[in-house]
Amino acid sequence: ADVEVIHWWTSGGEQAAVSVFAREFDALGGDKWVDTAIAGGENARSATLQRILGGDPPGAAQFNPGRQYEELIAGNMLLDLTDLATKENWAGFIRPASISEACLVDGHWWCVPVNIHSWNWAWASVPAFEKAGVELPTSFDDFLSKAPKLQEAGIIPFAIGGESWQINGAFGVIQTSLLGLEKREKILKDKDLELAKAEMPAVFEKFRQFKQFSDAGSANRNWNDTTNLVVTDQAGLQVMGDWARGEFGVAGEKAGVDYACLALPIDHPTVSTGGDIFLFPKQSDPAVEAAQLKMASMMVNPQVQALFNNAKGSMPIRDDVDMSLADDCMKRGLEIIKDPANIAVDAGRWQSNDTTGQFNDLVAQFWADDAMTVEAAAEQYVTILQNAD
Amino acid sequence: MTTSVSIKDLSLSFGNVKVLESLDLEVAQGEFIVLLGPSGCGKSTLLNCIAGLLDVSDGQIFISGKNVTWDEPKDRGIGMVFQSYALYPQMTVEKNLSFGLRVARMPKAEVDARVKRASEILQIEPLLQRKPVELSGGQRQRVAIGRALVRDVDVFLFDEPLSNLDAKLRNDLRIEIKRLHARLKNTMIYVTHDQIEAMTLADRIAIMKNGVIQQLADPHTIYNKPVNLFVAGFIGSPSMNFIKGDLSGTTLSVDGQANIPLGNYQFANQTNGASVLGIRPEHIVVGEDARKMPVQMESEIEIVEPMGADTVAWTKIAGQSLTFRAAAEVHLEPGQKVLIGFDPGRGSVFNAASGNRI
Amino acid sequence: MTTSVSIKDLSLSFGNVKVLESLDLEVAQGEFIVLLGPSGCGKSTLLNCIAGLLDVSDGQIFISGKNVTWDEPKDRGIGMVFQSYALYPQMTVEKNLSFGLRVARMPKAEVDARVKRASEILQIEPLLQRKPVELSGGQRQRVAIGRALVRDVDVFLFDEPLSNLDAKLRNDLRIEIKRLHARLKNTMIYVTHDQIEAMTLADRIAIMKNGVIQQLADPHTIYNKPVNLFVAGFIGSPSMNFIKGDLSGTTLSVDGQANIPLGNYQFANQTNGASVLGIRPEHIVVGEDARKMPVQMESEIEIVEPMGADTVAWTKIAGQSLTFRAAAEVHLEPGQKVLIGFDPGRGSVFNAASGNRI
Amino acid sequence: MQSVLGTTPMIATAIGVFVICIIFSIIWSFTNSKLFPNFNFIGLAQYERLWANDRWNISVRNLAVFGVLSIGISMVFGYLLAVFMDQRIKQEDLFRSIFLYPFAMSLVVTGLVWQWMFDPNLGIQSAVRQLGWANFEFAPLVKQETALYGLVLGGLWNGVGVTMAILLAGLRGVDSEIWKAAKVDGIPTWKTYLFIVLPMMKGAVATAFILQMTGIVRVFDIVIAMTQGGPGVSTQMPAVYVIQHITDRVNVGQGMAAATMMLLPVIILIGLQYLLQWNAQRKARKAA
Amino acid sequence: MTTEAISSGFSTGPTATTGPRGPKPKTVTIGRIGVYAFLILSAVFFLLPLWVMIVTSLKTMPEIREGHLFNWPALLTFDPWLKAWDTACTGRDCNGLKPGFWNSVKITALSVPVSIVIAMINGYALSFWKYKGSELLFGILIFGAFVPFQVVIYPLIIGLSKIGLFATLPGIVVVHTIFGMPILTLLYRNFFASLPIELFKAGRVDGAGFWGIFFRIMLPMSVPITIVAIILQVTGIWNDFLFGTVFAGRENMPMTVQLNNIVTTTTGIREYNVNMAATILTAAVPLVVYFISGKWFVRGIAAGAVKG
Ligand SMILES: Nc1ncnc2c1ncn2[C@@H]1O[C@H](COP(=O)(O)OP(=O)(O)OP(=O)(O)O)[C@@H](O)[C@H]1O
Ligand SMILES: Nc1ncnc2c1ncn2[C@@H]1O[C@H](COP(=O)(O)OP(=O)(O)OP(=O)(O)O)[C@@H](O)[C@H]1O
Ligand SMILES: [Mg+2]
Ligand SMILES: [Mg+2]
Repeated sequence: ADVEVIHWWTSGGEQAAVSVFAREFDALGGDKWVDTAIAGGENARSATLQRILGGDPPGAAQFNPGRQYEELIAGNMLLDLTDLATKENWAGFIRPASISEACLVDGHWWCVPVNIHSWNWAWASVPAFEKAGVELPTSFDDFLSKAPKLQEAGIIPFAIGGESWQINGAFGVIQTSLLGLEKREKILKDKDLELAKAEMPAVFEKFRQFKQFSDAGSANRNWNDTTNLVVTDQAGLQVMGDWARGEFGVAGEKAGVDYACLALPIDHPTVSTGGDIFLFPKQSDPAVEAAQLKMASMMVNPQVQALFNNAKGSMPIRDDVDMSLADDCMKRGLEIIKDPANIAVDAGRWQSNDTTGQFNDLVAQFWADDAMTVEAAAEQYVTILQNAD
Repeated sequence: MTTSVSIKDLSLSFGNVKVLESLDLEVAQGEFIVLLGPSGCGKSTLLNCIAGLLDVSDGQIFISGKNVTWDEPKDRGIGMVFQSYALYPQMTVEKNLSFGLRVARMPKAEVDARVKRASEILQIEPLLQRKPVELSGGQRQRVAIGRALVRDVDVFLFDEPLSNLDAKLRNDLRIEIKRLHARLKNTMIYVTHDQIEAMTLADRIAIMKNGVIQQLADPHTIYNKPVNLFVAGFIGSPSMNFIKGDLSGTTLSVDGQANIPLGNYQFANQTNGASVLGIRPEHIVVGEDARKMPVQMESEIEIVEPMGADTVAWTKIAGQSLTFRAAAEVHLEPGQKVLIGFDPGRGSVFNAASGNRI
Repeated sequence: MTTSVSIKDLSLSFGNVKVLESLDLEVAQGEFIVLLGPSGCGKSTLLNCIAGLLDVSDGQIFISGKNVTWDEPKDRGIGMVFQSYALYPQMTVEKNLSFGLRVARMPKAEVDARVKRASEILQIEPLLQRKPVELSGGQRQRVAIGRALVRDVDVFLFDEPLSNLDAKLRNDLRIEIKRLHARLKNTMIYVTHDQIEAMTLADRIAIMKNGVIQQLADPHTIYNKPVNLFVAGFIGSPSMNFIKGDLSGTTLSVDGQANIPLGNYQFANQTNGASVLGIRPEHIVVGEDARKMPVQMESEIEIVEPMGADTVAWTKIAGQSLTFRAAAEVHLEPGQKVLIGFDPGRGSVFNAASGNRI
Repeated sequence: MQSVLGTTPMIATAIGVFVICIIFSIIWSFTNSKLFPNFNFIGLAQYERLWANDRWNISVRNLAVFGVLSIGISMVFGYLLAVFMDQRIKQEDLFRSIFLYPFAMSLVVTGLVWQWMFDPNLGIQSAVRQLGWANFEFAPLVKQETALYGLVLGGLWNGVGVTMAILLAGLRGVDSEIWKAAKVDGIPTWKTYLFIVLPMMKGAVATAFILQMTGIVRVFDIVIAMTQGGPGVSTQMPAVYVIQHITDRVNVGQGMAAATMMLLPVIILIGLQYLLQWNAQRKARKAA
Repeated sequence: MTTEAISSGFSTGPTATTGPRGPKPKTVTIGRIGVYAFLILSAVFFLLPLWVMIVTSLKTMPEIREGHLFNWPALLTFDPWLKAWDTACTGRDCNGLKPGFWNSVKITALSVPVSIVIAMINGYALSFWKYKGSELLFGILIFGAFVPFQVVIYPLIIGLSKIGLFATLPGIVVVHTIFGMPILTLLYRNFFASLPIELFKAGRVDGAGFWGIFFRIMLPMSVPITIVAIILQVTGIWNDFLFGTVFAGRENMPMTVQLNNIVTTTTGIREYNVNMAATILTAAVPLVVYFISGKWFVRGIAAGAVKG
């Protein structure tokens, strides 16, 4: 049967990755991968939700781990993958365990995690730091102390794009490194308002320090144009997810020589469990349902995982795959992920999109608006947290 | 005399505005009725009611004896000609003429025959393949008439069919319509505010004001025996002279300055008091002829308007202005003192309060 | 006589279409000139050239002795009144009158004085604070005249100022314009295609056809001594009767059926051959009076049009149709045989080929 | 009857789509609907949250500024263009096409292109700097204070042509005798255009106005393409707020509350107009 | 002409025919220069983005990264155009814009006439066949022109899926018809209101009914305003992205979805030259429509839209 898959993988590298899935699925025989690409996660996800509502659900749909689909689960609109997962013992090999939480709800599997993307990276231009005559930073504070030197050398110390998700991503990383995993979880997961009240002003304070080292053109800048500043050694450092590596690769840069990837926090690196998952909306046709199950199984298959993640530049969801093709940066990531203590669970697991969105708005506003005080920002942060559901 | 169109107790309002109120009108078979009145008096509204283009608020309409009050326009046996011609711009003359017939699914041969006949009558055969934009105003109007003609109906309705044309053409087409009526003998109801048209075409004229028919009579009666001040003033150009005065018995005393004896005026129901004597400009004579008239007076000429065929002069008597018409040969000039005279018996006397003829 | 407006050798073309060609016109100080002609003959075009609203192709225009050919309209000392009134809809009457003056930075007191004077003359003081939509057609036209009046100019130009009004109002305003001219004594150039207006208002009428002035003369001459068939036919309503025949000496032989002696006609330059005798309907008399006329004949009446004040009848002589006018009292009806007569000396004779008066 | 039948699609759309949608929007705005609309009523909570929200308040203010500026400038600029096009210029066709073509581009494309033009490193600023003016600054989108004006400019580029076309059509519809009268009165051309002709073009102005209003109230695409609401939340718009909440933020209740607030002024405006009309009619009736 | 005017100025005739004669000599006034300067400057403003799009689409990526947005490409390349049309990836498939083009044509070709005809009927009924409540309906419709699309999407999805039109070609046509209706109905209503009512009356006397008058008299007369409507709808529908993704169904995804796939990317590489080429290619159809019929646009608007 045909299985229509909605996803937002439309760029060159992403296309290679999604092709792996499609090829492998078609190779299983009998069934066909029908591709519906809609660029932009928001567009693709809305289209999926609206199509489910309209009674014309796709066979599979890409999402990010989070709570956006929890009503679909509650409304019994998704295919229950528990039997398959039990049979194949997904719980046994999917690691870190925390990423399966996105799909394993109340003992039932409702989706398939396919990869891990971590935000906790800083990308530095080695020549830029050389030019400024300083070593690569060893911590955020260290970076902030060296930034003026970079500035003197005509280099943008801190490269960031103005889209709110970029700002918020960087903010999250800084927050994690300042608070540590434990406090972070207390605040974001357990909604410990007191702790937030106590800790968040410092985070905002720190975050604001970075702003003076960014450039005027940052507003509205795409992340890859920002990365390009690092690639071309115009900027010193960018905090961005592991997908930024692709930009360096395309430009023919070599890790360690032309650029450096710093896992954050540098003293005690963690990996955040962003990434992609696939939902399988319920279908009326049993043949399609069978195909959906086959597809789910295929996605976690070790060989497919290897091929897919190598193409995508992301980390696989299981240990036992061949990632020998991976570059140094990824290898370092794979190293870190081995220890469950290094896992920073994606905040989207704990917060609704609505709450995340409000945090995004707040952080973006704080970043752009110098008139907004640290106290005001922290206060709003607490309010959002308080009202979060 | 059979009745062709009969309107009974017709009322029509737009929202709260009453345009027609309890109007009655009987039109005989083959009669040419002209509805005449100032702008906005409801002439077009009445015509549209007859045509079925407006829904009446109350009353009934009969055409050829049939109650058509609720019938569609096409089923009423009427044809209509509009002021703006209302030709279908995208169709040729022929298509314009045959449109209604084709809509009614009439056999092609019959359609052609009718179009042929109508275009012969109106002499528009050479124009059949043209579009309205390629026609002159007069030709357009003829086509518009043709469109009514082909429908072969009992009653023709005209809504100011000539008022978009220039004077010369208007004259010509007026004659043509008259000839057409003489030839076809249909009933025609014709709206205009041109009195020449009304006078020359009508068998009877209905003078309307504010949705009420003031007088319905043949042109001669309307002109010479208007029933009230409005009709008297509305008809005639230059318009009737009105001399205000106080009537007692058969003497009209004007401002105490002059007394006009109305001895040979035939009162219908004489009432004393404030009255108005109406006298038409052409019934006032000047110079030697004036001496023969029952009423004579000296007066000074103020303005002279030579009209070619005749001359109109303006003067004053007892402080009230007076117009009279003289032959073009009579020499008149402003400032000149002349003797004028008239026969009140040819005039009309109205009660000033009610405005009605007495 | 000083010249007020003088047009020399004026030509104007729109692209390839020549609308005016080598036109000359001299207008005396204080004269009232009417430009009369069929639609599209170039009347408005000529007026716009005088006003400076159209750039001439060739020729010169002088106003009050000054060559204004290249001057802006506002510098020509003219005021203009338009058919569509062209009032500024969003301004009150007062603003409409004063706008031009204020734009010219005239002192406020002076502006007020002029507006006051103009509105007194035109009796529109009570309307000063209204907007054009709140005025009747006649009032609007008066304001439009006022706008020319306040400019205190030597020459007034009118482009069919009354043709949007109904008959009654047209009559009234015509008189007003006449009074205005009598009072102000400005030069006025007035475009119309209504001959009554032309006849009554003009000191001299210029009859135009295809951009050429056919005849420029006082109304009496135009009416009684038209220079060619066009002018003869254009002026007069009902229009002049034309009897085609063959002229030899002083006898016009009509189709061999009748001979009309033209003994008492004053030829200007007699030429034999195909000719046309023009005779006005009001110069044909009927019944006993006809016996006194040099030409008499029996004829049968075809159509009768009672006009109220008088009656127009249609008949035929020697196969050619003839209209005549009789008093309303004369009883005429279709089919009736009557004796008609006329005096050819009051008619006009034209050469059929050239159309010119002979 | 035929008429009712013929306009079934209109009836269906007006009642079946707009009325029902609006009613449901209003109902849902009182619920805590998330991904799927539900009927768990929570009173005015959504509205309280809405008006306590910085971003919403900024959005409303932005819309007001954006609307007034866009319509104002578009009318002025459009009218100027129309007036200048009316000067019997050569190549009128060419100019008209040039002014109109941006309307054929979608707002997404418009936003994208202008975002580039305004990019300090890529766009006009850097181009001018490369010409030698090293301190030239023109990058409205990167500053909170100016980003909104950048949006206005992009929107104008897209829509002014249509305003121009409508106003030009209106200009050409003015009675030529008015022009002549003004010329004879010695009124300078610009005054004629401004004080006489413009007030006579109510119909054209109204059409242009309605067309723009619909675009402005719903402004979304161009914001997303140009600034995504940034820097910060300085160019957020109500429609963006509504749409984000209905879709990605899966908070339909909040989105609908915002939508209801957006429709409120329109309802009031239309109601007011009906009231005025009714009043005028009543007056006319009294006068008659 | 001017020389003639001058020479006649010097002639010393017997009459006073000296001074200006003939047409006023045309002098280049400051005002005139100003008019052209303003128009040309405006034209530059309107053309600049198009210029940027074109030159960018002809540059190579390295050259784009250097900046110089307005410069003509140092190294002219047409590859971006080929890629955009033929090989750019829009998900798994890498066939460029090509496949969506025909979908867009299909959607536009169906939606434009349907939406226009329906709006035309509305305008016609609202002008000549008013019924109780018709004005109110029109008011609601105009009101609907201000409703953000997404607010209406949920009920529409539910409604359309109830009648089985969700995610089908007829479904997207219905959606475009609904959202085009307010403005188009307004246009047509104003247009028909400006026609002489006598035409309608004549039609009725001739026996034509609602449809007869519509099809045989009014429809052929509404060419000018229909051109305006076509231009508005072609651009609107062709450029639509939102409704296309939701209502068209997978097989009918319009070109804009693919354009979006090429141009937008969250975490991928951006190729600006390809983006620009794709953008121009996508805008080509409405642009062509403009350039062909733009001349009639102003006239069409004059025929209807400017009446109050
Ligand atoms: N559709 C309408 N709605 C409201 N009032 C109307 C309507 N049509 C006509 N009227 C009013 O009805 C009255 C009569 O109008 P009608 O058109 O019958 O006048 P008329 O005598 O034909 O005038 P005219 O000589 O100007 O054609 C006028 O006062 C007019 O304002
Ligand atoms: N702007 C123009 N372009 C081309 N031809 C024109 C223009 N204006 C007038 N004409 C032509 O010039 C001729 C004279 O027009 P003009 O308006 O002067 O006539 P008119 O005598 O005033 O007629 P009317 O009595 O109808 O007003 C007409 O044939 C007309 O078609
Ligand atoms: Mg009427
Ligand atoms: Mg004229």
